Amino acid sequence: MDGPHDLGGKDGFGPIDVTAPPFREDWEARQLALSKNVPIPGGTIDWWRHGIENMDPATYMSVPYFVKWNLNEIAHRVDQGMFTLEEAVSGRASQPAPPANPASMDMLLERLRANNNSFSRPLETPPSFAIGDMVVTQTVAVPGHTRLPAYARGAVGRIAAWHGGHLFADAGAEGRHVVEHLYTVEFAARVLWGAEADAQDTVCLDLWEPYLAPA
Amino acid sequence: MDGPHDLGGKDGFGPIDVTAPPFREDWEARQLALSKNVPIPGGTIDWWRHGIENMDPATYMSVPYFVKWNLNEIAHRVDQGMFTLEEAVSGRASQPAPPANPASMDMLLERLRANNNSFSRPLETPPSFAIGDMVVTQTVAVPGHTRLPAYARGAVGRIAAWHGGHLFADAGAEGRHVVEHLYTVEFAARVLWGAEADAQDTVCLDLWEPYLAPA
Amino acid sequence: MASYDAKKIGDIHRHLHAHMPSDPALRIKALEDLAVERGLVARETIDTWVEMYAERIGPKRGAQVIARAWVDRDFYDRLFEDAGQAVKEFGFEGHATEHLKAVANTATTHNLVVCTLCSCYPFAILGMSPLWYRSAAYRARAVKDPRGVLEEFGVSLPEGVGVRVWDSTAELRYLVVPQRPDGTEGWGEEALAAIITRDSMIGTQRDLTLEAA
Amino acid sequence: MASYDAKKIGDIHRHLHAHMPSDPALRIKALEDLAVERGLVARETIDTWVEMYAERIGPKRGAQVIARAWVDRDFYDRLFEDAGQAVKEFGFEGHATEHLKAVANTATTHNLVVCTLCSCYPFAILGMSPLWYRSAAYRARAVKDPRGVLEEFGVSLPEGVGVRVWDSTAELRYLVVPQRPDGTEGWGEEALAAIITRDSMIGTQRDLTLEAA
Repeated sequence: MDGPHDLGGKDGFGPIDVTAPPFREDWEARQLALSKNVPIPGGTIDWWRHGIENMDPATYMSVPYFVKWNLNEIAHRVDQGMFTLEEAVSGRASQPAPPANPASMDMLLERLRANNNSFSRPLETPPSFAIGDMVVTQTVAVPGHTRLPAYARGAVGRIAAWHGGHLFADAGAEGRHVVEHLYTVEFAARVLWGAEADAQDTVCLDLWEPYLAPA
Repeated sequence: MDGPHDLGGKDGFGPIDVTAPPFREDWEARQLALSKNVPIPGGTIDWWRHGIENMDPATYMSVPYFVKWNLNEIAHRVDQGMFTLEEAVSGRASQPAPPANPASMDMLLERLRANNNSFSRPLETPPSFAIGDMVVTQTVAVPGHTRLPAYARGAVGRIAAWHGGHLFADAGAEGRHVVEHLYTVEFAARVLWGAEADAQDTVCLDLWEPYLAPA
Repeated sequence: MASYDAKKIGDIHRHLHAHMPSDPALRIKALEDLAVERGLVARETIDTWVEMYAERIGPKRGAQVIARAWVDRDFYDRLFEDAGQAVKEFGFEGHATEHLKAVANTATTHNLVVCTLCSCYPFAILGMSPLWYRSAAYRARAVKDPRGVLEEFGVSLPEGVGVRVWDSTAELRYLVVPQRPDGTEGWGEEALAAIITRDSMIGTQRDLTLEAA
Repeated sequence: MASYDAKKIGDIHRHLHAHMPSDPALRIKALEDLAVERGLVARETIDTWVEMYAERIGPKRGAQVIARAWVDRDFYDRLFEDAGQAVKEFGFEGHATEHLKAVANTATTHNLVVCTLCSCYPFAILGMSPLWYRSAAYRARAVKDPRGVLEEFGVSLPEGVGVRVWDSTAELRYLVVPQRPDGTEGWGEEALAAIITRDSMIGTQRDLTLEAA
C-alpha cells in the first residue's frame, strides 16, 4: 500500500533535532515496556506493522511515535477480541482478573534475550539471482503490506548479498507463512534521485525475490 | 518535490464524507474572501502553491483546508516584507493606516469576472508530439515545484489533446516566465495501478512538454 | 518582492503554525484584523464577498450553461469547442474559468474530476467546492479507485461504462456535462437547469432525476 | 485470532483515536490500567522493564562488541561473518539482533543506517533508538540527502568518501563499526568501549574522539 509510513525520500520535513534523546517523557518508556510485556496471543510482526500503516494518515503524521504504538497495541487486541472498544477507551476492565505476578529484573533480562527471533527458514528452490546480477524492482504498488518502499520502485540495482530463505513480509501481514529468497540490493543514489545525488553514494535495501526481475 | 500535497493514489484515508457542504464555519468563507480581496503585490500562482507544499507535512495533513490558506496567505506576505512575523502572530498592525474603502456587490462581481486569468502564451517552436503519440513521463522527482504527480511518473500514456503554449508551472514557482507546450495525456488505469484497476478506465492529466519523452 | 525561496517560505510556515493561536477562527480573525488595520481591505468588503459567494456564485451557474447546451445545438458546439469562451455569454467568467473544458458523459463513458495536487476547481462557475472535494480521501482515491469512490456517492456504473478521471494538473478546469434524462423532452432551459446538480457537474453523480436539485 | 483485515484494523484505529483522551500520558495509562486489571501484567513488571532499559540495555553494549573487534582479530572476523551470533558471546542477543550485520567504515566509505518504513533498530544491542532516528525528517531524508543529514550532525565527509545508506526493509539490522581513532594504540577493551558513541554505531557520527562518550 502507498501509506503514510512510506517516508523515504519525501520532502518538506525541515531540520532534524539531532540532540533528541531516546525518551523525553515517562509514558514513552512505559509504552515500550507495555508493548514488550503485555501478551498478545496471535499475529505476525508484519501484521502488527500493517496496523500502524492503516492509521489515518493525518493521525500517523501528527501523533508522537509511542502514541502510534499505543494505538496499535490496543487496536490489535481489539481486533483479536481480547479487549472491547469500551474497555480500551475507558481503561477499565469489564471483568477484572487476578493480578499477574511481577517479573524480576533477571526474568526480564532473560525474556529480552529470548526475543531474538529468527526469520530465516529453509528453502528448497535455488535463488534466481547471484551476487553481481542486475535486477529491476516492481513498478506498481501492491494493495497490501509490502517492504519495497515507493522510492525504490521500478529501479535498477545490483545484488550485493544473498541471505537464503526468509519469511516473506507481504504474506506474513496476511497471516500466511511463505518463505522467499532475501537479497541485499544496492542502488546508485543517482538512479533513485537523479543528478542531484552524489555519484559516489549508494542505498542498500533488503528485498525479497518477488520484488525483483532481471534487469 | 515529493511533498505531502501529492496525494493521488495514496492509501489509508478511509471513506469520503459525501454530504460535506462547501463551508461548515463562518471563518472558512471569510478566509476565502480575505484571499481574494487582500492585495498581494507579487508572486505567481505556482509560487503560492509551492508555499502550501512547503508547510510541515504533519501540519499539512492535520489542519483544515482554509487554515492552510490562512497560513499561506500570511506566509507569502511575510516573505514579501508586507507583514512582520510579529504582526501576523498578534493580528495587530505595528503602524495602522487609513481604512480601505468598502467595495459594493457590483464591484466584487466585476472583480470576480476580471479574475479569469489566461495562462496561454504564444510559442514559436512547434510541439514535439502529435495527438495519438505515445509518451513516457519523467521517472525522477524534481527538487522544486512540479505538476507531474508521483503516481504518474515513469508511465506511458497517449497524447489526447494539445493546448498550445502555456506558462510552465515549474518555472513559475521560481518567478521565471517560461512557455512550454501543454498536452492532455491519457493513461490506462492499469498502467498506473496494476491489474487491480478496471481495464476500461483511464486517467487524464494536463502535462507540459518537459515532463514527456517519446515512449 | 517574492523570494521564490522554498526553504524560507517553509521556515515562515513553521514559525506561524507554532506561534499563532490554535483555534482556526482566531487565526482567520488575526489576518482579517491585521488587513483591516493596515487599510488593505474594508471589513464590509469581506462581508459582501461572503454574501456574494452564498447568494450569487454557485452551481446554478453551471446548471444554466448545461441546460442551454441541451436545448441549443449551436451553443452545445461552442461549449465543447471552448467552454471558457462559452460561459462569457452568461457573464459567468471569472476565477479559474478561462481554460474551462466541458467533458460529456455518454452511454459508455463516465467523467470524474479531481485535483490531486491541491484542490483546483472552476470556482466562478460552480461556487466554492464541497469540503469532500478538498479532502485528502477524495484527492487520494479518485484517481486510483474511482469506482469505489462513486459507490460511496451511491453511483454504480452499468456494465460497459469506463471511467475517465480528469486530474486538474495545469490551469485547465473541467466541467462534466451529464446526460440529459429521459422525460425532459420539451422542457425549457430554466426547468432543465433546476434538475442539474453540483455533483453531476463534478462527476460524483451520474443519473439526474426529474426533481429540482 | 488476528483478522488480517486491513479495513477492520483501520476502522478500529480511527475509533480509538477519535474516542481516547487526547493527552498521550492518559492514553498510555489507560492501556496500563486495563492490562493490570485484566491480570495480563503486573505494574511492578513495567517499572522493572523501564529500569532495565534505563540502566542495563543501551549503546554501551554495542560499544563493548566493537571494542573487542578492534583488539581481537578472530572476533572481528566472527563479527563480520555473523554479528547476530557474535553478540551472543556477550549474552547481548535479544530484540532485533538475530540477523544483525556489521558494516565497517573505511577511508572511502561511510555507512548510515535508517528504517524508512517504520523505525527498525537493533534494540537489544543499542537500547532504545534516539527520537530523531524515529522522526519523519530523518526517515525521509537519510536515503535521499544523506550528506545534508550528516552535516546537521556536524559531519562533513572528506573528499573521496562515498555514503552507503542501509534501509532496514527486512529483518536484518545494521551496526556501523566506526574507524578506530589514531592515538588508541595499546588501549584495552574497556577504554576503547568508553569512546564509542551511539551515533557512531548508527552512522550519524564519523570520527570518534579520545574522550569518553
